[in-house]
Amino acid sequence: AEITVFAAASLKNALDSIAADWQKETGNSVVISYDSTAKLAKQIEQGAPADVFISASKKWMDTLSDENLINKDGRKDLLGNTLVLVASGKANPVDINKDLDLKALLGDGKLSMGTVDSVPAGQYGKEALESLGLWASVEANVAQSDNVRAALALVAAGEAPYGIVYGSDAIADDESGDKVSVVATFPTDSHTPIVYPAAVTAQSVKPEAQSFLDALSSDASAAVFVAQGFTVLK
Amino acid sequence: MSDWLSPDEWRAVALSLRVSLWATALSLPFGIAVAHVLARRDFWGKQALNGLVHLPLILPPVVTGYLLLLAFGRKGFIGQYLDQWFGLVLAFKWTGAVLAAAVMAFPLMVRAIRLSFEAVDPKLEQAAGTLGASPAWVFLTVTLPLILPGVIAGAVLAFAKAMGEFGATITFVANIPGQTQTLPSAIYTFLQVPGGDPQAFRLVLVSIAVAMAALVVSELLASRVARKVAGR
Amino acid sequence: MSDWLSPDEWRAVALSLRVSLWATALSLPFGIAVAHVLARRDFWGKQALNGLVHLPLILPPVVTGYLLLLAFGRKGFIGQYLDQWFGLVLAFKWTGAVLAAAVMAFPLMVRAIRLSFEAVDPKLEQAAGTLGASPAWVFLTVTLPLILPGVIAGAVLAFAKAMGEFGATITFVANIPGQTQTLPSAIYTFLQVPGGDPQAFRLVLVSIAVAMAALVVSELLASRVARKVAGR
Amino acid sequence: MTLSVALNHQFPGFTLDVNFVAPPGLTALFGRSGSGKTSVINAVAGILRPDQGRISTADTILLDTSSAINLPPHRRRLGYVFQDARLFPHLTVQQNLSYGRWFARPSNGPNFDDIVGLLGLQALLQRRPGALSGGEKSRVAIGRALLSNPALLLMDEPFAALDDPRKAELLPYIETLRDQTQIPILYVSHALPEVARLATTLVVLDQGRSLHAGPAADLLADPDLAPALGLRDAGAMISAEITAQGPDGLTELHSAGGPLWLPQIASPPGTRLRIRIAAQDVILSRQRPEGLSALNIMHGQITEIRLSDDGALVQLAIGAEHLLARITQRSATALRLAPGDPIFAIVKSVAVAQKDIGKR
Amino acid sequence: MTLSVALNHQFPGFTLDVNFVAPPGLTALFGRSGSGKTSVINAVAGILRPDQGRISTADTILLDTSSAINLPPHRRRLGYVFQDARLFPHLTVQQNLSYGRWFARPSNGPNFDDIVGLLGLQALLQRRPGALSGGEKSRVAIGRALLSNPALLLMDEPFAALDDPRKAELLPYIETLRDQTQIPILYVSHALPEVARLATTLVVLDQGRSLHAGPAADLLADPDLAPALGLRDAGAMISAEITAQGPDGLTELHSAGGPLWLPQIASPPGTRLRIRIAAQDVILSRQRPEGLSALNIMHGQITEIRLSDDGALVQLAIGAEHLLARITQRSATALRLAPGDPIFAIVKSVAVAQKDIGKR
Ligand SMILES: Nc1ncnc2c1ncn2[C@@H]1O[C@H](COP(=O)(O)OP(=O)(O)OP(=O)(O)O)[C@@H](O)[C@H]1O
Ligand SMILES: Nc1ncnc2c1ncn2[C@@H]1O[C@H](COP(=O)(O)OP(=O)(O)OP(=O)(O)O)[C@@H](O)[C@H]1O
Ligand code: MOO
Ligand SMILES: [Mg+2]
Ligand SMILES: [Mg+2]
Repeated sequence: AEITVFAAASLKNALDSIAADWQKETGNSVVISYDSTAKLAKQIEQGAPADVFISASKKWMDTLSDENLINKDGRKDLLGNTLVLVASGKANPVDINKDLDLKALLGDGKLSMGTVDSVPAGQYGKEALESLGLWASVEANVAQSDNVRAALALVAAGEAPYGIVYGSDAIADDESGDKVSVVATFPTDSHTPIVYPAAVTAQSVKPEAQSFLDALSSDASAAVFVAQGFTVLK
Repeated sequence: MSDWLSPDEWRAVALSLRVSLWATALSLPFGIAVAHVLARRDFWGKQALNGLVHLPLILPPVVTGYLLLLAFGRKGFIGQYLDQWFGLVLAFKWTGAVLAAAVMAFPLMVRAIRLSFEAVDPKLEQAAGTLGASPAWVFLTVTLPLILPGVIAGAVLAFAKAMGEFGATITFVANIPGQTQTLPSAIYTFLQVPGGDPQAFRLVLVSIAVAMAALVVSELLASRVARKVAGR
Repeated sequence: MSDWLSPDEWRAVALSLRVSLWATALSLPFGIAVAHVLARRDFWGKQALNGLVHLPLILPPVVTGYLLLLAFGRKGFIGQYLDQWFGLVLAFKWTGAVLAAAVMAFPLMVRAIRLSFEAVDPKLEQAAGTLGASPAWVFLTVTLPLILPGVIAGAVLAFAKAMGEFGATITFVANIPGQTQTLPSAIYTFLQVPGGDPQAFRLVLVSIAVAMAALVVSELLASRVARKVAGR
Repeated sequence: MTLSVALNHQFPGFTLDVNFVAPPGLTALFGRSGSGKTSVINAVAGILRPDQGRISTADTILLDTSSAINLPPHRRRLGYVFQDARLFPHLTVQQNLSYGRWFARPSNGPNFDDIVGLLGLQALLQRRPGALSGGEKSRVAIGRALLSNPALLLMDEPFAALDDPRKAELLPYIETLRDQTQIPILYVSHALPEVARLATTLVVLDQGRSLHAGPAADLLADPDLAPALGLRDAGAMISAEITAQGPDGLTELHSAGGPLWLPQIASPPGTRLRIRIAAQDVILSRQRPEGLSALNIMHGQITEIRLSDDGALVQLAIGAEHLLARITQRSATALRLAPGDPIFAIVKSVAVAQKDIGKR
Repeated sequence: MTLSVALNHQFPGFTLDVNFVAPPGLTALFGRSGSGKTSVINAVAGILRPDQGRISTADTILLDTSSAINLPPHRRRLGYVFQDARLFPHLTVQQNLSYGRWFARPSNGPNFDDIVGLLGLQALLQRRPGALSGGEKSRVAIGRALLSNPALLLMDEPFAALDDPRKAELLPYIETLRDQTQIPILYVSHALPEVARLATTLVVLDQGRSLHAGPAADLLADPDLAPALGLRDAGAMISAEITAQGPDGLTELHSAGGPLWLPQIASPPGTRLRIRIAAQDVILSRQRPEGLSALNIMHGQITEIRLSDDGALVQLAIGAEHLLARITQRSATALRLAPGDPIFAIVKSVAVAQKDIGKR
C-alpha cells in the first residue's frame, strides 16, 4: 500500500532516508509532501489525502485535534529541537543570559528570525528573548523571514550579523563554519519545549500509516534524526 | 544525464512540463475569449471582469491557492459538485496543478492577447464582412491570424509562468512527489533543508534550460508569424 | 475605517503602495528600452537577453529572492559596490522591496510593451524621419505616443504584480513591520497562525480594493489613449 | 435591379442628407473631396449605420431605421472596392483575390484567371500585399471585389492609382459588367470623363447633400449644371450606330448630326454606342469648313447660349439630342450666334477618345 | 540646385536600375504602375537603401554606397508627400501640419495660414486623421511636407485623390514653388497633362529602368516618344509672352506661330509662359480657315509625319519650336501632307487649358 505523509519541510533530510529504509523493509511505499506546517494543516482541513501529519508546531496539531481531523490516540511528540543563536562568519561564542547586551552585539545590524507571529522558530525565539528580558531592546532590529531557512540564509549571506534558528538547521549546512557559526544555545527553560508532534489523520484508512508512525520512533530512526541535529523525545 | 536527476526529480520535470503545457493549452481559448470581450465590448460589469482576471496577480500566490482550495477542494463549493457530477477531483491531483497554473498565468495571457486585439485594424474586418464573411468567419480568417503574435506572446508568458508557479500550486495540490510535485516545489523543498542548496541549484538549471528552449522556439515562431502579418 | 486596520497594517498598506508605485515607475524606462531592443534589433545574444528577462517568471519567487540576495546583498557582488560607491543599501530596506517587485514584474511589463512596439507601423516612423526628426525625436513624438496603450498595460500589470509579490520580497528584504512588511507579507503571516484567516481576509480585501482602483483608473486612461492613437 | 437610397446622418460638423435612386447600370457619385461620397457608399455597404435611412433593392431591404432592419454587411452580397485598398496583409495576393469565394457564393462569377490577366496580377500571386506598389494594391483590391461575385458593386475611386493604359484596359470590362449583368454599380470618381463614359445615372453630391440625381446623359448636357460639374469637363453625349469598318483603321458611325469617323472600334456594324463629346473639343462654324484635318462635321441648330466669365456655353440640337460647345465670348460675338441659328460643329475624330465610348 | 541620381537595386523579382539628373525645377517621374517610381523616391529620401548607388546635390552627397556614405533621412531636409498619406494618427491635423517645424529648421518657410487656406483645411485643424476623407488626408499630407520648409521636395502622386477644382488651385502654387525657390522637386504622376504642365525635366521609367530622361519640352514634342507616353497624351510645349489683357476675359499672347488668345491669365504683360498643346487638340488646315469659333491659328511648316495604326503624328516647326498634331491617316492622305509643306494649325483657345500653362 502507499501512504501519504504531510511533513514540515525542515524534516526532509531525515524523513527521506527513514522512509527509504522503511519502504525497503516493508515493501510499502511512502510519498511525503513537505511544506510549512501551516499550509499542511490547512490542506488537511480541506480534505487533503494525508495519512500521517508531522507538524513543526504544537499549536497547529492542537487545532487539527480540536477539529477531530487527527487520530488523537496515536498522537505523539516525536522530536525536539534546540534554539540557537548563529552569527555570520566565524565568531566567538557568547554567553546568553539576562545580562547579554544583544543590542550592542547587533550594532546597527539586524537579528534574523522566523516571523515571530507565525513561524514556529520565530515564536520560540521571541518567547526566549522575552523571558530573558532582551526582547524589548532588540524588537526594532528584528528582520523576520517566512521560514527558518530564509532566516538562516540572511545570516549566511552576511546581511544580518546574528540570527535565531533551530539547532538542526544551523549545523549540517556549514560544518566549516565560515559562513555561519553557532555562538550560543538558548537555555531550554527560556522557551516552551520545541516539539514536533506526529499523528495519523482521522480520515486515514490505511493500517500502514500507524506502523510508519511507529517506525519513526525506532532506534534506527532516532539515530538518523539525531544525526540531523534533532533530539528524540521518548 | 539520467543519473544526474533522481527518478522523483525526473518526474517533477515531466510533471512541470505536462502541467505547463496543459495549463497553457486549456486556458488559451478562454484567454482569447476574455481578451476579445475586454478589447471589443462595452458592457456593465466589464471592470469587474477585468478585475477578476487580474486578481491572481494582485493576491499573494498562497492566497490564490487557498481560494482555489476553498472553491475546488473536495469540500469546496464548486469542487464537491465537480466530484459528484463528473467524478472530477482537482485538489491534490496534477489536474489541480494545471488549474492553479492556468489561473495564475491567466492575467498575463489575457493582457498580451488583448493588446493584439486592440491593434487589429477594424477596417480589415469590415472589408472581410463586405466580402461575405460572417462575424465568425471574419474572426477565424482575419482577426485570429492578425492577433497571432499576441497569442504566441500570451502563450509563452503563460507557459513560463506555469513553469515557475509555486505558491498557489503547492497550496492547492500540496507537494507529493510523482503526483503533484512540480519543479518549483521540488526546488523549494531542497531549499528548506540544510545542505539542500546544490540540489536546488541543479533543478534551477533544469528549469531554466526547459524554459529557454521553449522561449527560443516561440521566438522563432513569432518572428515568422510577425513577418507574415506585416504582409511580407 | 482607521480602527479597522492596526497601525502596522496601515503601514503595510502604505508601504505596498509606495513599493509598487516606485517599482513600476523606476522599471518603466528600462522596460521600454529592453522591449525596444527585443522588438526592433537583431543582435548576438538577443535570445539570452530575452531569457534573462523572463527568468523571474520561470523561477520560483524564492529562488529569485535568493539570487537577489546574493547579488544585491550587503556583501553581494553588486551590492557591495552599490554600498561603497553610492552608499546605497538595499537589503532590509523598502528600497530592496522595490527592487524585488520590479524584477518580478519586469517580464510582464516588457512583453506588453514589446507587443506594442511590434504593432507600430514603421512607415509612420519613416515619415517622421523625412520631416527632420532624428531617431530620438521620432521615438519621443511618434513611437512613444503610439505604444502608450502597451506602456499603460505593462505598467498596470507591473503594478498589480508588485502589489501581490511576496516570495522574492520576503526572501530578499525579510519582513520588518513598518519598514519592509508589505501587504502580502502581512497576509501571509496571518495565514500561518491558527485562526488567522479572518485577519488575512481583511487585508486581502484591502489589497483588492487598492488594486481595483488602480485598474479602473488605468482602464479609463487606456481607453482615452487608445481612442487618440486610433486617430479619432 | 434598382437600388433606392435615402440617408440622414450627423457627423460632428458634417451632415449627410442624401436621396437617390440607382436604376440598373452604373450610378456615379460625383462631388468634391469631403462631399460625402465614401460615407454614402459605406452606408450602402452596412459599415456606416446612418441615424435615419432606408436602403433597398427590388427584393431586399438592406436598411430601414424606422423598422430597425439592418442587414449586416456579409448578408448584403457586396463587392466593395475601398478607397484605401484594405488588403489582408497576412494573405497572399492569390488568397486575397479568392477571399470572397470562400463564403458559399454561387460560383457563376467571373473566371479567376480572366480577372488576374485583366489586372496584370500573374506575377504577384504569391506575394503578400506589404511591399506591393500603390497601383498594384489597388488592382488587387479591384480583383478581390469583382471575384466575390457580388449582387451589388461599390467602387470608391477604384482607378485613382492606375496609369492610363491600365485604365483603358479596365474600363471596357466595367462597361461589360454594367451592360451584361443586372448588378447595380455605385461608382465614386472625380474624373468626369470617366464618369461620363461609364455612368448611366449621375448623383452630384455637395457638402453632404445630393444636389442633382438623374440620367447621366441629361445632367451632362445641361448647361445649368456645367459649372457644378467643372467647366473644363462639361460635355454632352450623343448616340451613334456603327455602319462600317473603314480600311484605314477608322470606323464609320451614323449619328443624328451626320456620319462620324472614329479610330477603330472593335464591334460589328449595327452596334449602338454612346459617344461623349467634351464641350471644349467642339469648334463652331457658320459655313461647312473645307480642307481641314478634322473629319467629323455635324449639322445642328443652336438652342441656348449661356454667357459667363469663363466664356460661352452653347447648346446645339442635333436631331433629338444635344451637344455642348464651349467657346470664348469673343468668338460668340464675332460669329453673331443666336438661338435658332443653324450651325456646324467640328469635332476632331481623335478628340472623341476611345474611352469616351460606351456600349449601350 | 541639381540632384543626381544613380541607383541599382534588386528586389526579389524586380530590378531597379535608374540614372538621371534633376536640374533645378520640377522633375517628373513618369511610368506605369509598378515601374519603380516610388522606389526611386524612397531611395532619394533615404528610406530604401539601394544595393549600389550615388545620390547627390551640388553641395551634399546623400548616398554613396562605394564610400559607405548614407545620410539618414532626417538629415536630408526633405519634404516627402507619400503615396499613402502616412499621417500621424495620434496628432491633430494642426499638429501633423506643424510636425516638420518642430525640428529646428530655418523658419523662412511658407506661412502656416496660407497653406491651410490653400488646402482648405481650416475646418479640420482640430480633428485627428482617423475619420478624414481620402482627399482630406492627402491634402494634410501635402501641407505637412510643404510646411517643413524642405530643401528637396518629393511628391508621390500627391493629387491622385483630389478633385479638379482643388487641383486647379494647387497647381499654380507648385509652379510658384518650382520657379521662385531653388528647391528641386521630384514629382510622380501618371497624369501626363499634369506632368506636362509642371515638369521642367521628365524621367520615363519602364520596368525599373529610366528609359528616357531630359528636358520635358523636348521629350514631349518627340514623336518617337509619343507611344511610350501614351498617344492620347502626346503634345508639345511652346513658349509665349503675354502682350495684352483683352476686355472680354481673354489674354493675348505672342508666340512664334502668331498671336494667341487664352482665357484670362492673371499675370502682367511681358510674362513669359509655357503652353502645352495636346497633339489631339490640333486641327490642320491647308488654307487659313474663316468663320470659325476657334481663335488660335498658327502658321508653320511640316517637319515630320509618322504613320501608325492609330493615325498620323505630324510634327510642325513653329519658328524654332515644335508642335505635335495627331490626325487620322485618312485626313493625312486627303490633305496630301508632306514634310516641308506650309500648314495652318487650329487650336481652340479653350483647348489650351488653364492648367496647361506654366510660368517660365
Ligand atoms: N466619423 C467622422 N467624424 C467626423 N467627421 C467625419 C467622420 N467621418 C467622415 N467625416 C467627414 O465627413 C465628410 C465626408 O467624408 P467622406 O469620406 O464621405 O468624403 P468623400 O466625399 O469620400 O471625400 P474624398 O473624395 O476626399 O474621399 C468629410 O469632411 C469627413 O471629414
Ligand atoms: N520589398 C519588395 N519586395 C519585392 N518587390 C518589391 C518590393 N518593393 C517593391 N517591389 C516591387 O517593385 C516594383 C516597383 O514598385 P514601386 O512601388 O516603386 O512602383 P511604382 O512605380 O511606385 O508603382 P505605382 O504607380 O503602382 O505606385 C513593384 O512591382 C513592386 O511590387
Ligand atoms: O510567493 Mo510564494 O508563496 O513563495 O510562491
Ligand atoms: Mg472618399
Ligand atoms: Mg508608387
